[in-house]
Amino acid sequence: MSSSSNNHDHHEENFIQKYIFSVDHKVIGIQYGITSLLFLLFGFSLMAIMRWQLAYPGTEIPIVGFIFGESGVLASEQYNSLGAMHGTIMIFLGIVPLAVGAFGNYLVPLQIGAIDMAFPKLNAASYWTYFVGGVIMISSFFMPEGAARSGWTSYPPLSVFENGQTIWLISMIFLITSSLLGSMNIIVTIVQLRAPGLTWMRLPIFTWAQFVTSFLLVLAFPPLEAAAVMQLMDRVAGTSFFLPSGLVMSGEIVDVAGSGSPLLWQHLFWFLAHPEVYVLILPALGIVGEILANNTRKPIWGFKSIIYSMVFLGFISFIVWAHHMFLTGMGQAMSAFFQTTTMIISIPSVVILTSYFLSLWGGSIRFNTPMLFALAFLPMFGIGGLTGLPLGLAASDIYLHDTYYVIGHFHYVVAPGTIFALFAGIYYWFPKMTGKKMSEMLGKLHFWPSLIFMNGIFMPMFIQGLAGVSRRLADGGQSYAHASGVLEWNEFMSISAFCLGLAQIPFIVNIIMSLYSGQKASRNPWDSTTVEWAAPSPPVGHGNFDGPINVYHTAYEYSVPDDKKDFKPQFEN
Amino acid sequence: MSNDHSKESIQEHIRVYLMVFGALAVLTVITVLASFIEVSTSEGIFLALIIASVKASLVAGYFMHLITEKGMIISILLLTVFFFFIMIFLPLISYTDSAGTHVPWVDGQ
Amino acid sequence: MEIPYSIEEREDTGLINSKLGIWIFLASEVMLFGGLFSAYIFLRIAAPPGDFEYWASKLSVPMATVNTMVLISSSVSMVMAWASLKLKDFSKYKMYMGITLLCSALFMVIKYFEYTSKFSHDIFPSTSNFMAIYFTLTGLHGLHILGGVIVMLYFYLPISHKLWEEQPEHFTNRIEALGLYWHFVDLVWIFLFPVLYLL
Amino acid sequence: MLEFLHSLGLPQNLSLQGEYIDNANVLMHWLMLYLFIGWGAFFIVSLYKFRASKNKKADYYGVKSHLSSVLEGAVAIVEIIALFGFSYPIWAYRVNEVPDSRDAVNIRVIAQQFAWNIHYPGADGVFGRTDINLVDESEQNFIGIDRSDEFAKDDIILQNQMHIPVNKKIRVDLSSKDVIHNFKLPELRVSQDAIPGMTIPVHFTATTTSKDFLESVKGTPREGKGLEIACAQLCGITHYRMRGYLTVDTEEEYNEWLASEAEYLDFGDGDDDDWGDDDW
Ligand code: HEA
Ligand code: HEA
Ligand code: CUA
Ligand SMILES: [Cu+2]
Repeated sequence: MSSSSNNHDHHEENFIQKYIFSVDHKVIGIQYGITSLLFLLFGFSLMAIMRWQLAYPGTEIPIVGFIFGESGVLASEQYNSLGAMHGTIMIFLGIVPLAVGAFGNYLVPLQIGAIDMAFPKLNAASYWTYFVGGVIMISSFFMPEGAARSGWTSYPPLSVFENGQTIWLISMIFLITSSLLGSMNIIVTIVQLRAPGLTWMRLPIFTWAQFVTSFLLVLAFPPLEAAAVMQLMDRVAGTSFFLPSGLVMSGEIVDVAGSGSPLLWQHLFWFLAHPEVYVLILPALGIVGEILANNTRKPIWGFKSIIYSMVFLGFISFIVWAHHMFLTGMGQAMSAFFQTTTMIISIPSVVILTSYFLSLWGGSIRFNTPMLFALAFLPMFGIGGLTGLPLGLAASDIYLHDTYYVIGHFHYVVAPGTIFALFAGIYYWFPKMTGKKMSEMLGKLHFWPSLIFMNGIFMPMFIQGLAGVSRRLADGGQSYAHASGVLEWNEFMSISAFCLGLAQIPFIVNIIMSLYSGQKASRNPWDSTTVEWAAPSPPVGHGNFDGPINVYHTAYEYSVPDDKKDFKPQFEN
Repeated sequence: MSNDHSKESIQEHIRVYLMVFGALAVLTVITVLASFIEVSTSEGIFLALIIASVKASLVAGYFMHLITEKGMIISILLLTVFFFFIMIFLPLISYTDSAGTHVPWVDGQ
Repeated sequence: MEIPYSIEEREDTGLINSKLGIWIFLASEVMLFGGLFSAYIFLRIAAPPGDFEYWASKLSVPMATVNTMVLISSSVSMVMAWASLKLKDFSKYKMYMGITLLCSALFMVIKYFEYTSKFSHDIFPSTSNFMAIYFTLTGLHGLHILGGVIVMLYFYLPISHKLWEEQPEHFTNRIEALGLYWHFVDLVWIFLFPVLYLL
Repeated sequence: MLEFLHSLGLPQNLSLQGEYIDNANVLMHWLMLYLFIGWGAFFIVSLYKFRASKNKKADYYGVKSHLSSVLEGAVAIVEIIALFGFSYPIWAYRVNEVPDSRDAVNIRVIAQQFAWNIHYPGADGVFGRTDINLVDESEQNFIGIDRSDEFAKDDIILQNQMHIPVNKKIRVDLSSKDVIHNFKLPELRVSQDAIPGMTIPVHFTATTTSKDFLESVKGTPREGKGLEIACAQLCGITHYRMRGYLTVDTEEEYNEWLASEAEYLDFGDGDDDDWGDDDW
């Protein structure tokens, strides 16, 4: 999307070199961005079909029903496939690539005043590995066995016997490899390519968040890769890493060596997947931090404690994983350990959120679209985080485990939480990426309905969860007596979900329209202080900046007393 | 070490490499021989892992120049090793500290 | 434009990009093999008593001992290759790199015979949990060797001379990174050998 | 707060230990509510007070007090109370005070796709031998009971039908034949994964009979629907309707029921008796 006239310091490149197999971090960032947004939309569509089924079980799916066979009714195994794929696609193909691949790639080098990532070719390799992994994942819908249907958690023994899992595993190996390559690159870039004067405590929050996130990716993903290889062996080579002795499936004795352990998978999976959820939230917190500082026109309150909290959060996130496994027959010592660490990890989150709230005090708050999304993020993440507390306490988790309460908890964090933050980021950095401003009016038309419908979907989930309705029920709980009191919410939630989809139309229109006919943006349209705004909009080809960058201040010097301007960019003395 | 470019120092290094090579070869033989000694399983495991660790430290320390490596890399590795042990031992503890017993649902097979 | 610090060290960190990069990669590899070692311990505890020992006794210790020696030698010759480059002696580099390649080829050949002798005795990954973890661990390790060999070949074939002529410093740094990877593969084997064959 | 949670949908609690679980839940929800209201109020006030149109120039320093640290400390303290006062003891009770099979009504529950096999030891109080090779679904021998075994003769095996006496300790030994299921009794606040390769004891005491419960839900959407065993872990295609029926009887009713079930056992000649395990 960088216009060709800016590309003077390079020999002529053709279209393919410039846009497809580019090694420029900006192009790769945008490739990541477009691909992951499309996957996000796809994940949303899967969810829409599920929500239809939940609201009107056993009725024909409108419009796309023919895909699911003659009757147009969703069979329960198809529901399970959609659920597993919705979770997987949203997390591994949607949010992570958008937050780390797109935002990280595009902005980290700019924010630290670098000309590119440390390893540009590796960066391209990372994108293409992701792309191939994504294609494999999607292709599983068209395989004779169909898509994976054992949940995104893929617990064996079910996943070893259920259809579709092989493709899922192969795809996961690609996706993990891609994340590894990408995050290695980000770490090296941040450590090595910071502009002169950009010391660690002058790094913006967003870059810090990416730094911690990358460590999580580098150290937590490989165990799942190992586990995926073992599950693949179980499926194709007849081993029994995860299969115990004495299995009888549908009346037949399962002929394997046995004495494997299903819990081993859970440990390895959650060893990845808990840090993974902080991979989803940390970049979001980073984006929100940037936008809050900019639009309150004052420094972030407690900057240092936010940074320390993020680092601590990253560290502790490696030792809380078994709070997803309280009900697997955990003994006293283990459960005590893991619920204690879980309670501990909530403290840095509280510190970060509190600092953000306090940053508002005394500000001069501008309510533009990015700020609205960033502000909405705070209470939404707050609700999601707070409802994590009863789940983290083993005692109350006995009742709440695997109910819609859990679904509500994490959707509040990832959907109105992370997704809102990412929307905010898109509105905020769109002028930098394209040189065009996005329409404020359409932005607000996007924001308000999204906020309302998000809550319309996820708030009733807590009610259903308290009533004990399990997740992953293909009929939305109709079969169970204890769900009968809260069933009527299903329709309400589903309609909200469909409306949420409609509410995205202004967003898509906004992107396309602004690209062609948006108002031209200056270098620093938001009067911001961080280094990326020193570059032209959009930044020039390979090289990004007009000249060498020097950094003189901490990241958020807004409204410095006795200063004429209300902001003091890092790159200006 | 990479700052040290002089010819002599490289030749000095080469001497060290060859000595480490000798030590590794000897240790390998010792491992194999030790596995023939009659010791209890746990002692055997302990011995074998000790020797392996010594060998690994030699490789990491000298071939990979870790003993003179920069603080940044050392700290990343320490972090990794910490999580490595967590990953290995916590699941293990949870295997023993379990509310249930590891017996299948059926008595006879 | 050149990415800074790919040849000289950055002052405050004292590092070049490729070295930091390869170490972070190795850190992730530690966790990858860690996951499998974790599985090994888990399965060994869960297995009926004596089961692992019984199946381990089917493995050929002499072959593995030779392989250990081969791999250690390849590690030494790798570090010697790098040292030769530091001494600006390209022909010596070629020789040592050649030895490394030969050793790795030898390792793979021996591994091949090990595997086929198992198969011919009807021993497969599905035969027992020990064999499952044995084949998975050594298979993954073998893949790492294979990957290393491909990169080594690239730096051994005639094209390497051109690279060396053009940017000797850069070339040396790449060999150092390759060496770090190779020593790590060796290091993994140093643990695999006692754990799988001797315990 | 408990009333509030009930009004949201939390079913009434029918078990002894359920009360403690509800208490933990209530405590956490109080904490959540206070934080939410506190921060929410602060949030709205600051948004209103410091909007750009009113407050033209931002204050570089912002909040100067360190009240927030106190607040964070308070959160930590509540969490410590929740851990030490509620959660650790409940968990200790749950896993360390499993009653001996003589002190409790001991029942084996073996999950399979997609049903619950309930195994009562019968009059002798000892579970009969089971053998994987005897599993025969067409013969209704789902758990491979070996009727030739002396202890197995009086064993009662049912599918999806579970009766327990009220006000008595129940100990369920839970396991699974194939994949992971979750044995969940929402009204009794019982939930435990059934993991193949493991046998995990769950214990609880019901405090209300099914009859009284049905009485109490008259006029709600729940009317006429008794207690159920839910499966709360994805276990395959028909996970969503893998449910069993739970009846909490009085002591006498329970004994009567046991006796009537035992009668079916006497029908055959003892060896290949499979009446009792019919799904009906
Ligand atoms: C981005 C993702 C994300 C984040 C950040 C979190 C954060 C937390 N999560 Fe969550 N979690 C998930 C994603 C996430 N989680 C997912 C995906 C699952 C389900 C996986 C599956 O099974 O499929 C899950 C499941 C899950 C479980 C397992 C439940 C079960 O299966 O039984 C538990 C249990 O401990 C838990 C706990 C927590 C805790 C204690 C936090 C804490 O870090 C939260 C700390 C935050 C706070 C405490 C907020 C503080 C707020 C304020 C102080 C201000 C409030 C102000 C206002 C509201 C105005 N989570
Ligand atoms: C990051 C993770 C993520 C995200 C964002 C979402 C988003 C949503 N999820 Fe999802 N969900 C999961 C992760 C996620 N989910 C996981 C892990 C599970 C568990 C799976 C399992 O059980 O194994 C789950 C399960 C799950 C269930 C439960 C299924 C069940 O248990 O039976 C439901 C039910 O309502 C649901 C609904 C929704 C809804 C309504 C959204 C909405 O918020 C969707 C919002 C999305 C959008 C509004 C689209 C935005 C896209 C665009 C705007 C595109 C623009 C495009 C271009 C410009 C090209 N989800
Ligand atoms: Cu059994 Cu779900
Ligand atoms: Cu978690």
